[in-house]
Amino acid sequence: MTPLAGCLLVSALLFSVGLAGALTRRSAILVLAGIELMLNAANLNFIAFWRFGAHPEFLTGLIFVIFSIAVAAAEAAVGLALILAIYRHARTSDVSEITEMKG
Amino acid sequence: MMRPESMSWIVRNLWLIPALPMAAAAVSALLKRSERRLSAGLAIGSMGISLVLSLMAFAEALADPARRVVTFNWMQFGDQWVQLGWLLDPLAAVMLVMVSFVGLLIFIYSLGYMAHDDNFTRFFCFMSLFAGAMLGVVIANSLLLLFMCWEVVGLTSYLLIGFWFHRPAAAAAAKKAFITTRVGDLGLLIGMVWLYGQTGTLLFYNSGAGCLERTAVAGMEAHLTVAGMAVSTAIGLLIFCGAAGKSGQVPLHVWLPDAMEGPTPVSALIHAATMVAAGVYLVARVYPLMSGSALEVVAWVGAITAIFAACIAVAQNDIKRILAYSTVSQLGYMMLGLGVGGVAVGMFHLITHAFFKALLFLGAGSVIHGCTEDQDIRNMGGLRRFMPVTFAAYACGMLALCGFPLFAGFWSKDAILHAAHGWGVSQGPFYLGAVGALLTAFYMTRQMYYVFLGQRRLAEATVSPAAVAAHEIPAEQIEPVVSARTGEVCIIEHPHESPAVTTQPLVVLAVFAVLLGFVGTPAWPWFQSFLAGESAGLDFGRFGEAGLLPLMAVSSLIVFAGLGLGWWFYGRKPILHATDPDALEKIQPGVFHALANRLYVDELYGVTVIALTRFCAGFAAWLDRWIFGGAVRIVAWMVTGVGWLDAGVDRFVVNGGFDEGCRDVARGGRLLSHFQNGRVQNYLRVIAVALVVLAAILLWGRRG
Amino acid sequence: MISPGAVDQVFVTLKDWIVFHTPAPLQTLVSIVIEVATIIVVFAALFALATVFERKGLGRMQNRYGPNRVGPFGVFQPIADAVKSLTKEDVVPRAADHVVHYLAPLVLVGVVFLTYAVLPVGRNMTAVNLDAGVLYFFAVGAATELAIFMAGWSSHNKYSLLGAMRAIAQMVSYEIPLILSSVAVIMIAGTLSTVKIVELQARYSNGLAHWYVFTPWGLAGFILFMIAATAETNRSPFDLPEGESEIISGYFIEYSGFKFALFFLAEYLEMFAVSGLGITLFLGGWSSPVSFLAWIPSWLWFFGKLLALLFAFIWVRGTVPRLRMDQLMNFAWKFMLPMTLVTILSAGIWHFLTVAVVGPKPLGGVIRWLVCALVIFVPYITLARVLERGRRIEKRVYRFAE
Amino acid sequence: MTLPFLILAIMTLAGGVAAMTMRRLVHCALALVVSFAGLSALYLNLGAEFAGLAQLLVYVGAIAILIVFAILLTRGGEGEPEGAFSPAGIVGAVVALAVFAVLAWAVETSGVARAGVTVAAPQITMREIGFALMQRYVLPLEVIALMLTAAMIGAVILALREKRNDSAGDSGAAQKQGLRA
Repeated sequence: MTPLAGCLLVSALLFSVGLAGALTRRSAILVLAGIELMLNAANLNFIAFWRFGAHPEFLTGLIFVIFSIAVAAAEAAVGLALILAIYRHARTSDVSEITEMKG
Repeated sequence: MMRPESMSWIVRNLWLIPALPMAAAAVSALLKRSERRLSAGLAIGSMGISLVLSLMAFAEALADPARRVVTFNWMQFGDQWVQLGWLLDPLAAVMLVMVSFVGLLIFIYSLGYMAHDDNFTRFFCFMSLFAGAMLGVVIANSLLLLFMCWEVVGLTSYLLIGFWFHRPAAAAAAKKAFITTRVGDLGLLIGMVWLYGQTGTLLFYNSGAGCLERTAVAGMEAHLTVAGMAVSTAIGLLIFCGAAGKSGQVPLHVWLPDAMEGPTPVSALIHAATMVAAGVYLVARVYPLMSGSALEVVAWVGAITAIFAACIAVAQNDIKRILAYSTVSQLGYMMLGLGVGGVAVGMFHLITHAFFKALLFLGAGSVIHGCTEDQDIRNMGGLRRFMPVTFAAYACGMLALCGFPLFAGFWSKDAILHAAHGWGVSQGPFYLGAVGALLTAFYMTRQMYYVFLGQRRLAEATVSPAAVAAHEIPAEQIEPVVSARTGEVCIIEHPHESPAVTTQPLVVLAVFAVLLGFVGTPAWPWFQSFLAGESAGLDFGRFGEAGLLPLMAVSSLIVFAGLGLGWWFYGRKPILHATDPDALEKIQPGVFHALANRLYVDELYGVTVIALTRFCAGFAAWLDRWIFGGAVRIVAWMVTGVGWLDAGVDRFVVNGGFDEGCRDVARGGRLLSHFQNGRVQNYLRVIAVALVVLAAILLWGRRG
Repeated sequence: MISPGAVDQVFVTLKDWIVFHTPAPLQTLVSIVIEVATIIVVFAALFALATVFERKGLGRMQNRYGPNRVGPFGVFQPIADAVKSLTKEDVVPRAADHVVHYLAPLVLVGVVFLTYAVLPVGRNMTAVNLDAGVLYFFAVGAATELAIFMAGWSSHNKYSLLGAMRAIAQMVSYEIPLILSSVAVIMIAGTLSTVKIVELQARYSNGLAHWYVFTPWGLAGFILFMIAATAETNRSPFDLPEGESEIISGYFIEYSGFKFALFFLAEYLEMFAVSGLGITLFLGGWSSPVSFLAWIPSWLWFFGKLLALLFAFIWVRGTVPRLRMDQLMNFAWKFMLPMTLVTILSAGIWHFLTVAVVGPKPLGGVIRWLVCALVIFVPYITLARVLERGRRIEKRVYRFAE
Repeated sequence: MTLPFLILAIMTLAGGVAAMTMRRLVHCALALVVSFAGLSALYLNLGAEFAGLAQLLVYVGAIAILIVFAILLTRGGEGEPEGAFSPAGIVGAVVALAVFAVLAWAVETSGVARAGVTVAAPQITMREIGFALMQRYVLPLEVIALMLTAAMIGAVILALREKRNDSAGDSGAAQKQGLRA
């Protein structure tokens, strides 16, 4: 197996783990954590393709990951603030109980 | 393009003119509400400097009327640089001076007018932003930059119309203005994109490579598109859409009268003098794009707007609304002038109109202020006695607007009518314009009689004795009378003249309303030749041009006829009570009501455009709920249980019958809607399964 | 006669000699082990020394002797302390989360030691010359917050949890001015490598070193950096997370024996590390301030500066009273953050005020200095006045006492 | 495939699995940190120094702390541990497995598993990254800056919004207590 394929497989596994968490866990925070894991798996792919791609000197994958990390920070901040707001409102952070848009 | 170093200081630093008011707006946006003096000082100071700079630019253009442009790289998209820039030519110079001068006067006027408003700081912030954006529109040498400033102008217009947003009418008017102008701007945007697609640049002038220069325009004229139209014509018409929206041309005029919900200085600045003129200016700016058939459209739209709005103005009772319709009508004249006579004709009317309409609006503001915020002309009357300065200034503005001989409006309107008369395509616009002039004189006379002349009709505002005792109201403004209704003695407050800070701008503007026309008379067409980059000499012989003097005589006659008609209806017998029906209403109640209801355009839009939008929204909602939502449900169903489908099919087969089947399907749908249960993870699961299915299909397909 | 250069490089030479005499396959490993071991030993010893130093220093400031029983002048006190903490019973609360409780001090100490990897303690004496050294320092340092959270949460004690929350909030808030004040240096130096930053400062003109602290933005940045560093290491007057009068001992309240000693060690190590970074960024690292003192070995300069900063820490602790939580947060967000942004602005102006703009050297340099100082000073005065204006000293109201 | 890569990959995955399966939320968060740290080490191993350190700084230094705070503020730290295994959980796991199978299949069929050649790690200096960010990618950078500002404001507003009501409720309760006293 080539290093690229190894990276891709690790990333696929990480993605699936994150997805499994996001699908099964009831705590909204853990769902968010699962999504973060999926995002990280995607980042790993970018890094791997950049590293083993044809033109690493163009930095495209690397820069993409840097931006992606910045976006993830924003996403986590807003997501967690949302969870807090919902928790204050509904007194729970269990996603299977938060099913109403009205409140 | 000249090298920047070789240009004079003012050309290189032309950007300062819009930048200063914008900077003032930015600073006063950060100020606290209590910093009233500072924010007003910033706004007026920056506007004053802008005026000085504008005058310098004007002098520069006078000295050398050649067009000078400065471009700079703005932003890189991939390999291409988007360029922006500014330009100085006589057209821009004239507009600069007009906008900054009128703006400055209105700022000073607002000091008095808004003095008691809580949000004084915010007001000046918005006004400065508006002025900056408007000046940006004027100097832009790139359709993109113009469009950006244009949208800022639209935004501030929205903010200012809705300045008193706690009044539902103001909020609704702001929304209406914003949405209506957006309709036009959509056309402008499409035109802009198309223009970029055709020429690859949005710079107007760029030493031969700009989109308004010969090579680009010739290329676009040679290229035909739908219905045999040249591309340049199509683009010109699209850009005209934007101009029509902003300048309130039929059929997008509906927002302008409603916009009078804003504070009066706003009405004056935005909706009379500058912003609405932006549309006219835009058409003048992209004039090279406007080939014959596009100009025909412009002329016809202008003529129809002129007469249409003038008709409606006849039957309005709100002092500002009359002026608003008058503005729409005059904007129609400007468009007509652009369409039939060229840039100079339209722009001349734009400039003169800016001054006398600002004057009229500010006068109306003064009247409203004096009458304790009442805007209904039926409740006024006889104000000449109480507000002499306002009356005199207002009369000047009114005569200028009517086109009374030798006043500013006379020369500019006459130039338009003359051009329309000589138009080769059709005589229709000329007659429409002439009738419009008659109506203009008529409704303005009506307004004068209602507001200033005759006798006082207001159920006068009573004031409490305590306020009198506390000397809150000057003694000369109050008068004890016996109330006709109750028989008691009460103290009434007279309308009062506004403070000097309000009347001084009026006087200045009045001087301009009288005299400004003389820069563009046929004998000395200085303005027209300045725009064309030539010099003009005084030559009374030009009056001898064929048909000119007779036409002037005819138009004067029309004005006198309008004034006479007005006197006949409203001046002969004084109007005694506020509740009396209008003189016109007595003769033709049906027509009057139709006009008073603005010819039902809003209602027409209500049952057509808005209803259509509602219907579309409803349809989309239906589509979303039933078609797309149904699709989602079906997918969910496929995933989670084929069993239900089986059961449904079973029952369908066993029970037979089409009706039964239908009922089952309905029941199945209801059942499926349980899967639309708001649980995020269900949705996520469906997405994941869809991903698996899609990827599997792709991979399977590629396998061979 | 031994040349100054040889003395300067004596440790480097020694390491090279040892590595040279080991079998080839093991050379990399041995080199790493030597570096790591040196760092651990030297800084742990410095920790021991610093405890005595601090206790005696504080004692002198409070008109008493401090420890003076073990050894001459009490210098062997740390050994006694070490023996005591090693032999004490290690109490773990029953409700605690045992694994996390056990891991927290280890993670903390480990992470802090990791940051030393990029500190240049002398010429050619940097464990890892990373291209992104400063970034590495902050990235690894960020993990200490997590260790503190682990300690606070796993103890299952509300005081420790409160202490941990306070500590994290404080560290997150002060991390921003800490990093931003370094950004000015990074901008001017044009590199993130600690080694290169020091080399850039180790140049001399007119006998004076090019330390960044000699520039107006560097001086302001250094002061801001050290304030933020004090808060970042939870030192007095920012020691709210362990404010005895409120939450007893904060996040390590449930730790005893050697684990407690590890927390203690970590706190001092953090202080050394962040001081070391401050020295590297602003005080010219191992370089001497004036060229005629350059013969003194570089590592002596570094540790001399470190001890001086340590003394400053002790002095501040003995002088300034503890802040309140709201004062702490207001200070970070309303004062530190704007001021660090101003220093960055000033550094940018410094960069563009080249000789071509301000004129030739002696006068131009002074103008440049004054302009940049003004850029910092005016916002400082304005900000201070604005912050003072809203404050009214009122009668204290005890909300919960009535 | 080198040994460090394997170790780091296992560390990352183990952290991820632990984060998604442990019962106490705080443990999950800590396991998540292990996963993030492993990933950042993987980046470093792949020669992406800046991305790795940024990952460490942002994920371990900020996002993990945020998550921990959120857990404590929603009382997840002391509440009853939730059960991870349920029918829905098994379905979710199966779906995730299917996703992995498809992804692995894609990797397998795409040819990178066999054809790729190992190239030397590119030598990228911080300076080049800085220039790339400030020149070619300056527009995205500005957009990101704007977006971060917006996100910050949004998060603050979201987190603050109902606080006023809460404090109003508190003062109401205090008033009631005062009345009772």
